[in-house]
Amino acid sequence: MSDKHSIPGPLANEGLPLAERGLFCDAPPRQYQRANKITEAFWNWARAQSLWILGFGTGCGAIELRPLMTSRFDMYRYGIQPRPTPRQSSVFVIGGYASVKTLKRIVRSYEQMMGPKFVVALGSCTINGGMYWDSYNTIKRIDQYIPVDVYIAGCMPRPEALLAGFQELKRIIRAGRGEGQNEYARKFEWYKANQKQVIKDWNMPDYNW
Amino acid sequence: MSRAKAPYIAPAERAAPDLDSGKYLVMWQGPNHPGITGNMSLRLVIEGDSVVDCETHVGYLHRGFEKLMERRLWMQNFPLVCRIAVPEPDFNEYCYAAALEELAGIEVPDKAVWLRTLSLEMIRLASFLMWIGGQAGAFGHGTIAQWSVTMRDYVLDLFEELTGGRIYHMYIIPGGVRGDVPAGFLRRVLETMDTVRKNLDDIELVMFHNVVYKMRAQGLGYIPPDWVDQYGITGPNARAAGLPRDLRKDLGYLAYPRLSFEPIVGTVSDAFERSRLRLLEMYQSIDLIRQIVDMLPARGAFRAKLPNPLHWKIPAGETYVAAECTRGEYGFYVVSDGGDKPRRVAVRGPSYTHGVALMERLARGVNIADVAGLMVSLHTYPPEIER
Amino acid sequence: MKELITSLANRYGVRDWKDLKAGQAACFVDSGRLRDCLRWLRDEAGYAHLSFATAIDQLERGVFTLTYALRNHERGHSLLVHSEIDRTRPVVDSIHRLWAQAWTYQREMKEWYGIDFPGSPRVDEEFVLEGWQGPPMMRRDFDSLAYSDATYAERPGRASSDPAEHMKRELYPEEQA
Amino acid sequence: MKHDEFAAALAFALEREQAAVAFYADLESRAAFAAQKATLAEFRLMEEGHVALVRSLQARGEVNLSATAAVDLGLARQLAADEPPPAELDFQQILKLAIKKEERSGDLYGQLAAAALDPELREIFGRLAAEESRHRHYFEALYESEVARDN
Amino acid sequence: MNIKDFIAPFAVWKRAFEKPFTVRKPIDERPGAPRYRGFHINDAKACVGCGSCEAICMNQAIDLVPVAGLPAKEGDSGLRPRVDYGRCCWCALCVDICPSGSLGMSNEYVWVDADPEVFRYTPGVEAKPWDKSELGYRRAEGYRLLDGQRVAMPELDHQAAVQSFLELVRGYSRQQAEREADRCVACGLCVASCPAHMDIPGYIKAVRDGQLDEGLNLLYETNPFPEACGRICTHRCEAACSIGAGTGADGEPADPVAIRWLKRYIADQVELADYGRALPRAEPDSGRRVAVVGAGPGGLAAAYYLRLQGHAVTVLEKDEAGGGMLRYGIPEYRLPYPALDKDIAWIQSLGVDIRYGTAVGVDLSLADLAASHDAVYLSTGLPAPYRLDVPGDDHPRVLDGVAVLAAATRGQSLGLGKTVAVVGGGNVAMDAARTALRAGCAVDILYRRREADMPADPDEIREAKAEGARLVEKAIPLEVKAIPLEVKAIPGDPAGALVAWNEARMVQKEDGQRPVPEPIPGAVHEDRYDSIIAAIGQGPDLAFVAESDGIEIRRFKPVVASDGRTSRATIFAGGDLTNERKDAISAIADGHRAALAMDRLLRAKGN
Repeated sequence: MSDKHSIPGPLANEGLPLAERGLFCDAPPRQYQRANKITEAFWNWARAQSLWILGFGTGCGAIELRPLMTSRFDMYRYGIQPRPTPRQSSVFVIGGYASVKTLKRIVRSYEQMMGPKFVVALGSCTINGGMYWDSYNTIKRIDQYIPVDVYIAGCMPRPEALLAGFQELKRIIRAGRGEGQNEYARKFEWYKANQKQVIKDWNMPDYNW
Repeated sequence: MSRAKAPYIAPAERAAPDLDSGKYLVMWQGPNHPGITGNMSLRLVIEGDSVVDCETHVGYLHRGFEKLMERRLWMQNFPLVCRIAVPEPDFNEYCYAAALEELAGIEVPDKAVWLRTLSLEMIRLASFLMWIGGQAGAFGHGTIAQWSVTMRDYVLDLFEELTGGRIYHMYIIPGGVRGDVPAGFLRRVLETMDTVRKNLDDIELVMFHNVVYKMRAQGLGYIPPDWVDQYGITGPNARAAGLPRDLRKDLGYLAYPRLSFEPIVGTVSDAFERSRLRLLEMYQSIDLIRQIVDMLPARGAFRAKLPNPLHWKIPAGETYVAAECTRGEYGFYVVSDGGDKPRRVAVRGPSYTHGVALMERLARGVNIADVAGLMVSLHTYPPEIER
Repeated sequence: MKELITSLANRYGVRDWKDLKAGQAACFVDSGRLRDCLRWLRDEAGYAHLSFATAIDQLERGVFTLTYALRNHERGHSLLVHSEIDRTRPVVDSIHRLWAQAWTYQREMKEWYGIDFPGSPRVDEEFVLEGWQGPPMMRRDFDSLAYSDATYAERPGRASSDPAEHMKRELYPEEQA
Repeated sequence: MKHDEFAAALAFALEREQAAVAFYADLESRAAFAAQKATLAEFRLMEEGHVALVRSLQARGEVNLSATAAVDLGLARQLAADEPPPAELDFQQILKLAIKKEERSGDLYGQLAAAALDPELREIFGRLAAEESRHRHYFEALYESEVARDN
Repeated sequence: MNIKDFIAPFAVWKRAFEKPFTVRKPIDERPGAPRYRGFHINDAKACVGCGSCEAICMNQAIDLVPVAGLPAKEGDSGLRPRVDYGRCCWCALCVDICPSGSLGMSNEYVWVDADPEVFRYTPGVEAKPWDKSELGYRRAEGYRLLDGQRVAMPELDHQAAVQSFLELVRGYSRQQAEREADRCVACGLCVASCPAHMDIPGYIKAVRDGQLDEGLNLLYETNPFPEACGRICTHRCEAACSIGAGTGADGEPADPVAIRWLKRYIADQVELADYGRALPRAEPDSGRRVAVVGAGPGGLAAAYYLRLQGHAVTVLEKDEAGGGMLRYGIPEYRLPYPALDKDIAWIQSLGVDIRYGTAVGVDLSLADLAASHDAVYLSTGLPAPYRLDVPGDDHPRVLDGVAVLAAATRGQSLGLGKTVAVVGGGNVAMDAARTALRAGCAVDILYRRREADMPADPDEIREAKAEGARLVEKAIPLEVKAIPLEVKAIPGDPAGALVAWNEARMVQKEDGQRPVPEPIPGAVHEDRYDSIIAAIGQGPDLAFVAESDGIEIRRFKPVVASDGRTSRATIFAGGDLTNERKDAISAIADGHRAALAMDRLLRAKGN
């Protein structure tokens, strides 16, 4: 967590009323500091065993999470479960297309999630716009706005494909390649600029953690 | 009677509470909230633990369908429309196809009429099954969803077999349907119906004879009968208030006039009555599916010949085609200016009235713990509100 | 039905009645008499259910066509009431007191077409959009693709060839058009 | 095989090719228009090429031609021979002349091969016959594609 | 509230003893349904690269990309669809519309990757694990988005047709034409196959939209013989048409779009008097003079395009009317003279001067012509018939096919007798046979190879047979013999001849070459015919070109560059004389190309 008394960065919550700026932190995110190799490997193993999904159905993809959460596909046995708030979650499933209005919430939710955090993007819409490629209200590439660890092809991807995606994510985490969070910190200004380019009424904090 | 929890209040213009008074707290529910169906949010003003005022905020799922449809060829809209209401794509497909057929003067083969009816009735069942899990879950009863979502999945398996898709079936294409039933399919439909029915019996027992559910749902979100027209309420929400309005009967579209069923009507439209009525409609759907399987013609064309989809022009005209989906009146208003693309397509989703205007009204006076249950009891799907 | 057509014509100058299909008709009324006409239809003619209300941009003619779909449940009849308003001065009477959900449709039309309904609750608030700075997007002169291309980044690397052009390049490049 | 037998065989072949050159040259000199003349000249040049080929065989002292005969398209046997050639030669007739000439040469070498007692000599004539068959095939194919298109 | 409401919920517990719903290994145990719309597969060999998939795709998910090892060729653009799974919505409309039926979908649905750039591929070209998938979405039987059946062309029935020289094909009505034009997907595969590279999708669109003036204008951009070509073109475009690449809803091979009939429809619908409304007029006079030798389609096409550029054009024609083989080689029932006259009349209306009855080499020499004009175009065609080349082919009853057709054109008596043998399998043979049928003869067509090998248009063969011609396949003519006196017993019987022919079998002698008919020893037949029409091919008559004209000729063909230029800079040649195709449309294309090249030459000279 960043230090509240550090010098404000270049993006100091300008979108907020003056009175509210103090409610949020004012420094950009920092990269994760790795522990020694053995400890880190153990942690990665542990992280991979408990993927807690933020229960935020951002698009049509949410509909296939329902079967996954229930008895037929039962994702709990894989250590995957939904959580109601970003603070408790480590995996963000972007369920397809994201309208600008939702993107705003996606950004905030992503930033509020505790690290290490990972993003799984579903379907065509997150890769290159999908069937809403010419819509005025949906973005085409989610990776312009938040880093993505795994993509799952499909429209919609079936629950089985989602499970395959989570297994892949686990492999990535175990191998220590789940770098999304660090990437976000590294290219923070680039991400912010992209976000602000499409979210025209930027009225939220730049630093959400 | 315990249902007096929500006394009758005439719909009126809302008086905004004075937020500066210090009596109230503004609380957002959604879009990221487990009790919200789909992706929408409610701005609640609460006093203590009861809601004083509710404002709905929609548009998180707005993709601009109606604009996009004006940019696409008539046939190209066929894959697009089903995305408007994710849990019930087939109604979009049917309404769109039927509107085009009406405007272009195309006769749909009888076999396709039956297959469309089958498809619509199956998705009604699947959609209700998904809803009932949510309804029980909203009152803290998680078990039901474990059963019902699986039952829905069994129905989706049937769809997958018939149409090649689980969620987006893209089966009802203008002119007919895209394929005949596979060998042995009808037998599997009947088997699945038996399984679902058996589970519905269990659900009825543990949900509708459950003291917790009864106490929380009864009296919640009471809709007086005279609101039905005032708010444009349709479907089970209206039928629960005692009005026998069912477009399957009233419009007599597809093969419904040839099936035997009666609209299911309730007495007092509150959350409990509405959910009980939907349970009965699930039984009704199973019955209708069995009838359809019995009467489905074995032979015959399943699609009429259409012009080349790449330059299909539809004569100028307008039509409004509606069908009875699980939530009520689902309709497509299609206007053609004689060109190869629609001039205007407007989609009328029942959630639009139930989920926004009615929800804002009904939420007043409700305990915040019941807001989710109330919303689910209106059975709304946000994607069809904002399109 | 004849009776209805005659009284609508006499009372509100309703014209161009057209039976679209069994159980559905369309008619046209001047925008100034629209609200009264709808009220009469609701109260006196049994068209108590408002299915939806929407607008169509007739860019070429410089008007918006408003469409109100009413249904008479007793008669099993639907009526599409049309009215036209000037595209440059798109203002029309609000019907939010006639139907309790009408204000949502009006809010939608305000946001999507820029049609104003004075007095309608929250009509100036954003409806489905947020932070939108473009023109009302359902107007036909708003180009969704151009906006999307200008606003949202696309994944690069796509290119397509036209078969006829490609074959010309490959098989008879020397020939002029 | 004796050396002089080899020399005699090749001398015979040379003589035949030279006669062919002379035959085309004679026709060429009597050609009425440019098209005739150009075609006859082309065929004469081919025959001159064959003369050079035989000369090179003589110089090398061995016949290293392929022994594989070309496919028989059967035209030579079907075409009616016009002897002597008519004055107004068109392409069909020139081609036919050429086919017939190559056929006769091939037949002759074939007969010589059959008559030869020495296996090596038989081999030489066999190879010469094969060579002529390839020439024949060339003209036959030309006839098929240019003249008998519709047949 | 009763006691049941407290007890009933405990019924949940009975489920504890039931078999759980849970699928043990979801990823492995649940293949997609047999119809599942999974990832795309494409039979790259069957695909013709027409791009209908790209056109129908509402997501713009499909690009057509060149593929190594698949060169463009007639009827195949060499492009293949590349799918972007950042766009696809798995609706399978691409599968439904695919004219060749090459596209399908596997029932495979798991594709996970950390790299978003990988979700694009060319099915059938880039190997994927699901390429061999047997299951997955295919079009249902009897279901197609495109109509595989051509709008039937109204025709005279064969019984009636053979009674007269009335035009067989009636032409489309407006409604029929628009319906047929609707079948086109405007892929443009046909354009490359047309020797003249006509804008086929363009004029078909004009038919669809009812813009016939526009259509006529498009036709004349590359072809001033739309009436003629609309009837007798060899329509290689239709062989290339993607709509004909697969099977129709009935499982039968689909019909290509009737491109030729649509061309005819446009030309037929616009009256000659209205041509001026649609078509360009000639440029102001350039002061340059061009001579064209031969008023066939190629010569007149060259004349038309030269005249449009403002050059003075004189066409020299040895016959008494224009059109060349279109008039003298094609029977009236296929190309009525008024239609041909209409095409020629428009060309003449621009100021092209045609001198009939003037033979170069007889009435004036090529050298004179070249001296008095700035450029000369030779399009003399192939007027000289090749002989049968069997013993006895000089028998008086052995007639030449082209001569028979020309006699029919001129209205002369044919004197064929009652029984006719036509030797050959080309269009001339079919035309001669059908002309003989109309003269009341019984007709046998003797052909050395099989029906499938015949170079004639399949329609012609079909119609000739339908009209009553007997096709004798694999018959090698051996000899024509006079009939011995003792056989000719019946007095008044016209003098016929005996045809000796040998039954053949087809032998594949060389790989990659077509099989060769080989006589079956002993299977020799002798049949008597009143006339024998030889139609084995025609050659050029180049007697008018002297060596001093300086035109290089090889094997009876002037040597020309791709634009028709001979070795002499101001003399161009084209049409049947030089090209391999030897059909009207190729001659027209040659004429057009040469006209453009000559125009450049003349303009360069002017400066």
